[in-house]
Formats: sequence, structure tokens, C-alpha cells
Amino acid sequence: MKIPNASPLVSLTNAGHRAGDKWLVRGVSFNVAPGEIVTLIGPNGSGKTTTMRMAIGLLDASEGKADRVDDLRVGYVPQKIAIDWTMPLTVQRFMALTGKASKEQINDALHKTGAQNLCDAQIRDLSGGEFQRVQLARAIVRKADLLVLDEPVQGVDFAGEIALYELIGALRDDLGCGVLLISHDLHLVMGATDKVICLNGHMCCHGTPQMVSESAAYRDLFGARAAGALAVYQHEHDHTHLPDGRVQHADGTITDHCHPDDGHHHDHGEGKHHAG
Amino acid sequence: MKIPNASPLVSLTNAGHRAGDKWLVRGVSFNVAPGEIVTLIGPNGSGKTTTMRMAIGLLDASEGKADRVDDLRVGYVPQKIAIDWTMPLTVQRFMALTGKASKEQINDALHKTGAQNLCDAQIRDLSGGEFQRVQLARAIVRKADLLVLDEPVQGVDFAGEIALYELIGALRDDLGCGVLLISHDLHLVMGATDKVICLNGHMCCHGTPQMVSESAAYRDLFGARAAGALAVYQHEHDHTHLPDGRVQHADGTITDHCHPDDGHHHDHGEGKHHAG
Amino acid sequence: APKVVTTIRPLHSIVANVMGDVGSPVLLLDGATSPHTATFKPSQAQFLQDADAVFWIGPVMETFLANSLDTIPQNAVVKEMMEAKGVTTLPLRGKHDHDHDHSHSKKKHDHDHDHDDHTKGNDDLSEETLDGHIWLDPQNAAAMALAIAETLAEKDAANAETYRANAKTFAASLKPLSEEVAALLKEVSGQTYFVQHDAYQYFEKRFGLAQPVPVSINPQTRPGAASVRALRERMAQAEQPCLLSEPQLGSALADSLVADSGGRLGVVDPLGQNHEPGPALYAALLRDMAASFKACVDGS
Amino acid sequence: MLDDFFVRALLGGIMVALVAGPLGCFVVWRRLAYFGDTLAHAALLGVALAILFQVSTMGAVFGVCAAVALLLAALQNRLSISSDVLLGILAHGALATSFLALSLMSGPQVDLQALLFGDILSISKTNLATIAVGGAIVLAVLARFWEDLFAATVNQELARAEGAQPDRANIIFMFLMAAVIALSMKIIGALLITALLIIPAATARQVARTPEQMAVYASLIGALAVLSGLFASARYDTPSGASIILAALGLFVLSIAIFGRKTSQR
Amino acid sequence: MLDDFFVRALLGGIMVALVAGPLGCFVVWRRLAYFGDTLAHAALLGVALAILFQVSTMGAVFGVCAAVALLLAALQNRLSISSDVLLGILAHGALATSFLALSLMSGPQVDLQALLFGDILSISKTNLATIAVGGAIVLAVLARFWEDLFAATVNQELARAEGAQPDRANIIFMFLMAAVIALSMKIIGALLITALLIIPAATARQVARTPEQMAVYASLIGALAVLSGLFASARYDTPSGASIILAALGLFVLSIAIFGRKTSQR
Ligand SMILES: Nc1ncnc2c1ncn2[C@@H]1O[C@H](COP(=O)(O)OP(=O)(O)OP(=O)(O)O)[C@@H](O)[C@H]1O
Ligand SMILES: Nc1ncnc2c1ncn2[C@@H]1O[C@H](COP(=O)(O)OP(=O)(O)OP(=O)(O)O)[C@@H](O)[C@H]1O
Ligand SMILES: [Mg+2]
Ligand SMILES: [Mg+2]
Ligand SMILES: [Zn+2]
Repeated sequence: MKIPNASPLVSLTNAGHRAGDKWLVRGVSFNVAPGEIVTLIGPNGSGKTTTMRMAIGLLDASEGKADRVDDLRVGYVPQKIAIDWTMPLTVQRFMALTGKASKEQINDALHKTGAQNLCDAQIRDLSGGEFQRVQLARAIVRKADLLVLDEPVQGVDFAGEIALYELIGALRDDLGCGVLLISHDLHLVMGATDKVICLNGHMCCHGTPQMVSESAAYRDLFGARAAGALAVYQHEHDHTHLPDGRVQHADGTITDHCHPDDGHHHDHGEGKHHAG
Repeated sequence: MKIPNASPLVSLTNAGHRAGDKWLVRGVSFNVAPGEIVTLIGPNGSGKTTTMRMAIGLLDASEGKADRVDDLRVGYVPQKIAIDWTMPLTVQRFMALTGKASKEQINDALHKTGAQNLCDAQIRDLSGGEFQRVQLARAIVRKADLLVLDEPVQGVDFAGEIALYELIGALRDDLGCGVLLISHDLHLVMGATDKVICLNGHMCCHGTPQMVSESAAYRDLFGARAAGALAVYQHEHDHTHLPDGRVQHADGTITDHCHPDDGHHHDHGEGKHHAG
Repeated sequence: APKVVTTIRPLHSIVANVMGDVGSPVLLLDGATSPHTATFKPSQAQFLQDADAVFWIGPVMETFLANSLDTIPQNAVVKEMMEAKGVTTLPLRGKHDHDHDHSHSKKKHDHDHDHDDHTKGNDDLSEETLDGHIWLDPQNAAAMALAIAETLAEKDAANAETYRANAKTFAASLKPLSEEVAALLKEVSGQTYFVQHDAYQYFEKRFGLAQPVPVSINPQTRPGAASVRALRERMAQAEQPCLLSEPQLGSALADSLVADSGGRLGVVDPLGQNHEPGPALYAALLRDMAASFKACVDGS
Repeated sequence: MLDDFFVRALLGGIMVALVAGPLGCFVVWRRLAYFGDTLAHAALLGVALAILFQVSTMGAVFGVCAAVALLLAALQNRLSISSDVLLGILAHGALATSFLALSLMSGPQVDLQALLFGDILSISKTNLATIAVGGAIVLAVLARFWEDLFAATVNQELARAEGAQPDRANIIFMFLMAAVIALSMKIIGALLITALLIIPAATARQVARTPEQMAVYASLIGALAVLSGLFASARYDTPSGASIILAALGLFVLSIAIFGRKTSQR
Repeated sequence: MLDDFFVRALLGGIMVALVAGPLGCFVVWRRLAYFGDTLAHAALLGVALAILFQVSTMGAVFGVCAAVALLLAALQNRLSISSDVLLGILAHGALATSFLALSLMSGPQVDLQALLFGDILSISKTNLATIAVGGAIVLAVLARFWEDLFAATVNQELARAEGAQPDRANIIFMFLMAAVIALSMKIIGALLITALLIIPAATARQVARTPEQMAVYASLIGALAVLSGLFASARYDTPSGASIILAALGLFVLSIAIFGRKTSQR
């Protein structure tokens, strides 16, 4: 079923899901178009995962509609996944779970997510962060039209977090796939997203990161600290505070405090993708 | 078995664990004393979880020693936990899983971790972050001598993350329990920790956060950005960058840039616990 | 009239003959469920509980009942036929030359060693190594009838003489029956035949038949490959070998043996499944068996 | 009153159901539905060995059942195979071994069916006393270790880290199961006891929100199944064991018709 | 050559083992070890119904087996109870119903044993042809849906999200199982086919690192068990079915002695 008008890959229209007589989430409407990164944010239990599962058809919409284009190729990284420990399952085999993939493609994808050494490891032996990287690689190797990522970097280490978010942006650019993302790392994702949907049992606010982070609803939900997330993302990239109080800038220079002119620039802008 | 000298609750002495013929981690030595927060950091797959499981006796030390005091009361939040979805198990019942707890104590603990509304929910219905909060509450309600927390705030939302780390610090202060913590949120934990153990298959470096974050090993592992983690933690608490580039300070004033004198102070210091 | 309960059809028939017009005994094990799998219906338990006399063959035959007979009857005299005066019992034939049957009574015998009330430790192993198909010998049937009459006479003194007289009449009627059957089987005596389970030694000895070759030694298990090879060779040597089995679901082994050797599969019915229960059943059963034997062994 | 077989059957059945309720919950949670069948097969091996070595049947059966339970406890979570497969292997192994043993001896026959089908209508007063005493002991031990056992069932690792001694609890549970099944096998048959373990527990699962609720409901539902099954059996003169199982099944179907949510694994 | 029963037994047994290998892997992964027993019990119900309604036994048995398989597929993951419990309930339900049906009629005796114990030494040429054709079809269908089925086994949700149609795969698998067991039940007995499904797969699990390896190893190990079991049976004149099961068990014990790691659930 092709949806006209810029052909969104998935589109929710006033969708809601009820379990028993409790509404987990209601009134959600948004599209994900090819080449677009849409991020769902919201506090714990606000219905992000529920919304995402409706979007890809794992849950029925109890009201409203959830449409997908025909033969949509999805690459999915769920929030929780239990794999029976009695399964003999190497990382390599897991990578080709729902579709064929050549050894090369597999290695390449693992490399991208920093899991290149794990090709022959058994899934059940992986550490938390390793498994998360493997899952992301698996979603990538499918050459999906739509990447559906539910907190894809949970448990990933300090350096990996940023690298993986950047990878997601790069994938969107390279493959032109749509990305539906859930994340709590506001300071990392706000800047790298095309559209933000802010949930709290219903759709609180939505729009560009810029718009959302200025909205009152957003501040009510996440507090004043979050308001700076869009900025912090870029801010952190160009200077770091050393433990002794001095500041090291992106260009390597070190100053006592962060003055606007001594080597670092707070280019808070359109929230465009930050490549480095 | 009481260990003399300030009676550490657990102590590893040159401990290592081998699976098959592969060493997962080797040569780890540290103590956790009552009232002390010890944080294990390291990249994915560096052996943090393995070390922690050795420390509390879930894995045998293949070499070296892992000692615990007699009748040590442990409160444990594992990194991964699979609970069979066929179990009828409410949050309230889960809270008393390994020890009795009054309804009041349970409510109190749930309140502390922001899960107060979930008392009657079924465990299998919880969202990722909700379950994490419940698990932390369960560890707390045990009034343990030692809290053993493996990435306790994974999946917890933006505001909850900080609040929960602060809760852990407060618990230590109130109950005088020891805390053994694993975390990738360097910018949040480095400041609130007494001792940091930096792992990478072996013990890279260890000491106070101050010492560790200045060490070369630490920078090699986590990169220059991480070096500022200790500072960022406190930095973020006293001013936020607004999306338009202006800066909001802890006292509410807003300035165009972050100057050292206009209302905010970078008191990068001993890495002492930050209460607010 | 006393309430009399019996177990299997042939025994029921004998008791019915003994009681004659005084009353009719209850037949406990009927229906298509085998006594292994059958658990009691309340009506059956009620019969047992109210019974004045219970006649059964013995634990080797109605294994399933052994326990119930200890617990349910309130004031019945429980009489085990295998221990009755005048009944000759034969030991089960040993490995390779005997086999106690299974098929008909997949249900009735089966000596489970669990009815502890009957098995005092293992000292009654000897009892359990006896073959339970005692009624297939008409002389045993006569002895059983007399024993039953004595038991009933004790319970119900008023009809004592009727019972004794009936028993004598029945015993007497068995003589001509025996002769008739013997005459029928004379032609086939000495001929080789095969049986699925070695259940007919009382019949065979009484009427001078040859000892059969059993297909399986132990109905619980299956014969080994070496035994099967030997058996197949013997059947191949025989011209149109006869394999006797009992009315029940086909056994794969029996079917394949018959098919491969070009022999005949005969059906004998030692429990009288195909007859109406009643006084006439016993004689009909013996005649029927003889006819089946003859038809299978000599092809007529 | 106890002179009537029906009264004894009612009493015995209800007592067994009460004990089977909580125990059955663990069977259901731990995926040990195969346990009863396996022990019945093991019991056959016990009988065969008893005959072969001329020892007491009773003792040999208990011995083999306990050995199988211990073996299961020792191998669980070790071999990369799940409990039901392990139970299947043990069941087939025991059965095949006993066939082999039986084929080596002539003489008395032993029958698996005899172990599967006891008869609830034949319960004696002694049996009643055995059930009462045995059941009380089993329930007492279960209550004593309930917390540890439940913690171990929810999550072994959590239980171990926090001092609930899952291994001990596990072994105790296996012994309780072996005792109950071996005992009941003689009295009401392995088939009925297995059914009374799993069907009421599965029914209770549809309505219960906590484990303790489920245990109590399972007991009550089991007792109700015994009651209605036996009365139906008396009314329509149907085999009692089968009637009780069908009554339990009826309650199960009822429960899923009323409460069965379309829950899918998250 | 096929005129010799032993050759036929060898051929038939090995073919069954080859088919059972890959199928058995799924049985082990999906915790369906109880499946064979359940279908054997369901088959008894089929026989009872066939007698009661005077229809073909073969058809009734297949019908009941397929119905049970479908019921299982429909109820799995829906009722907050695990597959083994569901199988247990279905098995007991089928058995109790067939007892009830049998108690209502008189006439020839029907016996569960006949369904449990087929005889591998009685395989006819027609049987051989049936096994060959049936086995080839089963393997072909399995190969065709292998990927989907495996994805559904690892994780239903992932499979569904990424278009692997786990429900269809599930139903196909259930039908394959019902077909294989119902077919083998007549020829080699439910007991032997169940053993050939789970024991070689569990053995292969100890050595295999990938699912495909495990499937191939399971086939080979099963064939080896048939071979050595049958030769032992010829040599020592032991019951063939039991000998094969014990040979499989021996290989299993060997595998855990050599490869059995002390893996504990992480
Ligand atoms: N079957 C159910 N019955 C009742 N409540 C449910 C059920 N399933 C989920 N919930 C509740 O619905 C809410 C939404 O869950 P969801 O998983 O969508 O949250 P989320 O936004 O993804 O949270 P998180 O950030 O913690 O992952 C939660 O409060 C959860 O407890
Ligand atoms: N049984 C095993 N056999 C082989 N390797 C193993 C086994 N168990 C764990 N490993 C490996 O040991 C390493 C350490 O694992 P561990 O879980 O301790 O890492 P971690 O530091 O906690 O990582 P993370 O931050 O991702 O949680 C990982 O690389 C993992 O793949
Ligand atoms: Mg979520
Ligand atoms: Mg870890
Ligand atoms: Zn027999």
C-alpha cells in the first residue's frame, strides 16, 4: 500500500494501543519518510516502545491507523530481547537471521559498530554492550528501508555511544533509509535528528529539535537541564573540561575557563547533523 | 571470615576468571569497604561484569582470591536479567523476592526510585526503564550491606539518570553500605565515586577519580573527551546551554556566554559527592 | 440370592452355571478398555463393595484388581481360583520356550509387583511365575465350578444343594465337550504352529497339541533381532505356517511375519470377547477356540 | 463413613489435589510437566531392578525415582539443553534400560501401565493415612523453603547473589516431587497425579496475579476437579480417573474462555 | 537384499534418523520434548473415535494428531503457560477422553502400548517406500522454511518485525511434526521416534556451534545410534527399539563426558 505525498515508509494516524482497559498510549500521528531520522523521546513508561511496536505492526493499533508501505524492509533493534541460552548461535549466524548476508557484508557491518572481533563468538557469551553492537550491526546488514532502533546504544561504552549515533546518521546519508529511533540521550540525539516526537502517554509536542526543545511541554517533561541538550551535544564536541578546572578545546589548546573567543565556538544552530 | 584492616566487605586479590582457555579478566585487586562507592569502568567487553560476578561469588575466581565477609547481605541489580513471562509476579511481590519487606518499606523504596505507581503492575508489563527502577528499589529495600549495581540506570530516562545516581550516593551516606557500581556514564559517576577501577581485560589503573582521570591509561582508553567527565558532571549542574546559544545558570540568570563570573562557578575539586 | 462378582467372561460363565436360577453373577471387567488402562467406574466399585462373594483368577491375571480386592469389599469372601482345590496350575514357560500371553489380556494379567498387599516382598514370586489361563483346561473349569459351589454354599446355606448340584451338572457337561474338542483337534495334533503370545498351554496340553513357537518372549519388550531371524527361518521352512493371535489391534511384527512367510494369521479368543456373557459362553468359547486352531493350523 | 469407597476416594483425591496445587505451580513455572511421566518410567526401571536383584520393590522404586530427580537437578542448566529435553532423555533411558533388564529375565512380567493407572476408587484407609501424613510433611517442607524456592525459580543468579541458596532449594524440590509422585503412583496412578499437578496450576495461572495466589487457587481448583469429577463419575458411571482429568480440563477451558487474555510474549 | 528384514530395519531406521535429526533440533530448541508422547496419546483417541464412529483408523489418527498440533500452535504464547505444560494438558485431555470413549463401548480391546511400541524389525518394503517418500517431502519442506522457522525460534518478535512470518513457519512445523510422528508411530512406535528426535539433537548440541551444524550432526548421530543399536540387538539378541535408544543414550553420555562444559546460564 503506497501512501502518496512524499511516500512515508510508515505513518501513524491518531494511533493508540490499549492493554486490557488501560491505554498505554493514544493519539500518536507521525510519518517516517526515507532519509529521515525521527526520534521518539519521553520519560520511562511514556509509551515510546509501544508506539514503535505499533508502527512496525508488532502491536495492533486499538484506535487510529498504522500504515506501512508494501514489502517494507525493516531492520529492528528491540529494547529487550531474550535469546534462549540453549541455542547454538554464533554472532555470524545471528547476523543472517532474517535474511541472507555474505561473509563480507557481515564483517563490514560488525566493523562499523566496533564488534569486528566478535564474529565467531557465541551470542550467549557476549557482554551487554557487545550484544548491543552486534544487534545494531545486524539491523544494518539487512540493508533495510527503515531502521527501527529502540535505545540502540544502551550499555554501550562512553566512546561507543557517540560513535554509534554518528554511524546512524551516516547510514541515513549513505543508504537513504528512514530511521525511527528511541533514545534517552537527549544531548546526543537532539542535534542529529530531523524530527522529534515527544511522548508522555500521548503526543506532547513534535517538530524539529529546535522547535521541540523550545516548547513548554518539553521543558515540563525533562526539566531545565534538558533544554540545553541540543546545545550540549555540540558544545561537548568542541571543548572538554579537565578535572582541574581548565578547559581543553577541540583544537587542542587549553585555557583556564571557557571564554567565547579562546579557540571554541558554540555554534548552536539548526540542529543539523554533526559529522565529527 | 572477617578481613582485618578496616574490614572490607569484599576483596579481590589478583583475581582472574577463565572461560574455556580464554581469560576474560585477570589480575584484579580491590576492596569495597562499608560506606565506600567503588566504580568499575572500562570499554565494552573489558570484564567489568565478570569481575563483579567474581566479587559476589557468582563466578569462581580461576586464579587469585575473592573473599567476602560472613553473612554479607547483598542487594544485586544485574546487567541482564530474564524473568520468565509465564510467572505471575507483581512488582510488590518481586520486591520481597529474597527477603521479607513490609508494604511500607516497599512503597518507600519504590518512591525513592520514582516507581511509586508501579506497585501492583505485573513485572512482565513494565517498560525497560520502569523495570530498571524497580530493580534498583528491590536492591535498596533489602537494607543490604553491599549494593552491587551493574549499569543500574540503563534505559532510565534523562532526568531519572541523575536522580538515581544521587540516590545511590545518598543511600551510602544514610545506610553506610558499600557500593560496587558499573557505569558508562563517566560524566555522572566520576564525581560521585570514592574509588575508580579502570578495567580492560586487566586492571588498567585505579585510585580516586581525580587520579584516574589524570592517568595516561584512562585517556588512552576513553579518549580526550572522557578526561573532562569529572568536570562535566558538576559543570552541567550549574549551567545549561540554551538552544539559542545563551546560557542559563543555576541561579536562574541567563547570559550570552559562560563567563566565569556571571553567576556560575566551576568548582572542579576533590570529586566529592555533589548533593544537588 | 447372594451378590456374586466375577472378573473375566469365562469365569463369569462358570459361576453363572453354578448359580443357575438362584441368581446371576456380575461381570466386572467388560468393555473395550483393557484392565491395564481401565480404572473403575463407580458402579463396578459399588458391586465389589456390596458383594457377598468375589471370584477371580489371581494376581497374575487380574493384576489391576489385586489392590481393589483388598480395599473395597466389605464382607465378601474373595476366592482366588488359582488356589482353588483341584485346579492344576502350570508354570510359565521359560525364556525361549514359553511366553505368557499378553494380547488378550493385555489387560488382565500383568503382574505388577506393586499390589503390596498381595506381594509380601518377593516371596510370592513363585506364584507370579504361574500361567494364569487356567480355564482353558476343562478339568480346571470343573474343579473351579466345584470350588465355587462350596464357597457359595457356605455363604448361602439355603441354596447350598442347588449350587452343588449345578456344579456337578456343569462338570459333567464338560466331559462330552472335551471329547468333542479333542476329536476336532486330533488331526492337527503334533503340527507346528506359532503364537503371538504363549497363552494356551492348558488348552494345548489337555488336547495334545504341539508346543507352539512363541513370537515374543515378553510382551513388555520386543524380541531381539537374533530371535526374529531364527523365527523367520523357522516360519520360512514351514509350509503355510499358522500364527495365532488374539482379537486386538494388529501387531506389526505378526503382520509382517505372516506376510513374508505366506502363512495364515489365525485369531483365537481365549477370553470370549466375541461371545455374549452367560452360562453358555464357556462351551462356546472352547468350541470356538478349537475351530480357530484347526482352521489356522491345517488350513481348513 | 470411611467404609464407603466413594468417601475414601473423595477424601484421598481432595488431599492429593491440595498437595499437588502448590507443587504443581513450580512444575508449571519450571517447565517440568514431563516430570510425572519420567518418574513413572523410572519406576518401571525400579521394579525391573528389584526383580533382577531380588530386593524390595518399594525401596527400588523410591531409589530410582530419587536418583532420576538428583540427576536432573545436577544436569539442569549445565548441558545447553532445557529441562524438558533432559526429562525426555531420562524417561527414554529409564524405559529402554528396564526393557533390556526385563528381556534378560524370564518369569514375572512387569507392566508400565500398572504404574500409570492406579485407581482412586480403591484407596484404602491405610492409603488415606499415608496421603494425609505424607501430604502434610510435603506441604510443611514446601512452606519452609517456599521463599528460597520461588526466588530460585524467578532467577537463579539473583537468588544466589542474595543468599537464597537456589541449589539447595532445587534439590529439596526435586525430592518432594519424587516423593509425591512415587507415593501417588501406587495409589492413584502416575497419570492422575501428573494431571492434578499441571492442569489446576495452569488454570490458576489464568486468574492469579501473585505466585501465592496461584498456589492457593491451584489447590482449590484441583479439589473442585476431584469433587466434580468423582460426582460426575458416580452420576454417569464413567471411569473415575478419566472423569477427574476431564473435569480439571473443563475448568481449564472455562478459565481461558473467561480470563484468557491475548497476551503475547514481550 | 531388501528381502532381509534386518536390512530393511537398518535402512528404515537410518532414514527415520536422518529426518528426525533436523526436526529434532527444533523440538529441542522449542522445548517440545513432550510432543511425541502427546501425539501418541492423541492417536489413542483417534483409534477410539475410529471404532466409535466406524471410520478409518488411519484417517482418524491423522486427524486427531493434526488437530492437536494446530491447537498447540494456536494456544502457544497466549495463555501465560509454557509449551511443555500445554502439551501435558493436551496429552492428558486426549488420554482421558479416549478412556471415556472406550469405556462406552465393548468389543475388541484397544491398547496404548500398540501405539508406543511399533517394531522396527517388521518394516515392510511398502513401509520403506513410505518412509523414503514421506521423509523426502518433510526434509524438502523443512529446508524451504528453515530460515523462517529458525528466525521464529530464536525470537518471534524479531522474526515478525523483519518479515519472516513466524506464525506460518510455526504451523508448518507443527504439521511436519504431526506427520512424522503419526507415520512413524505405526512403523517404529512413538517411543522410538521420540527418542530419535530428542536424544541425537541433545547430543549434537554438545558439539555444534551453529544451528545448521547441529542439524547435520543430529542426523548423523541418530543414524549411528540406529546402526550400532541394531547390530547390538543382533549380536546380543536384545530388543531392537530399546537397543537403539540405549545406543543413542550412550552417544549422549559420551558427548557430555568429552565436551560437556560447565556452562551456567548467564
Ligand atoms: N500489557 C500491559 N498492561 C498494562 N500496562 C502495560 C502493558 N504493557 C505495557 N504497559 C505499560 O505501558 C507503559 C508504556 O510502556 P512502554 O514500554 O511503551 O514505555 P517506554 O516509553 O518505552 O518506556 P522506557 O523508556 O522505560 O522504555 C508502561 O508504563 C508499561 O508499564
Ligand atoms: N563463556 C565465555 N566464553 C568466552 N568469552 C566470554 C564468555 N563470557 C564472556 N565472554 C567475553 O568476556 C568479555 C568480558 O565480558 P563482561 O560481560 O565481563 O564485559 P563487560 O565489561 O561487562 O562489558 P559491557 O560493558 O559490555 O557490559 C566479553 O568480551 C565477552 O564476550
Ligand atoms: Mg521502551
Ligand atoms: Mg557488563
Ligand atoms: Zn502380559
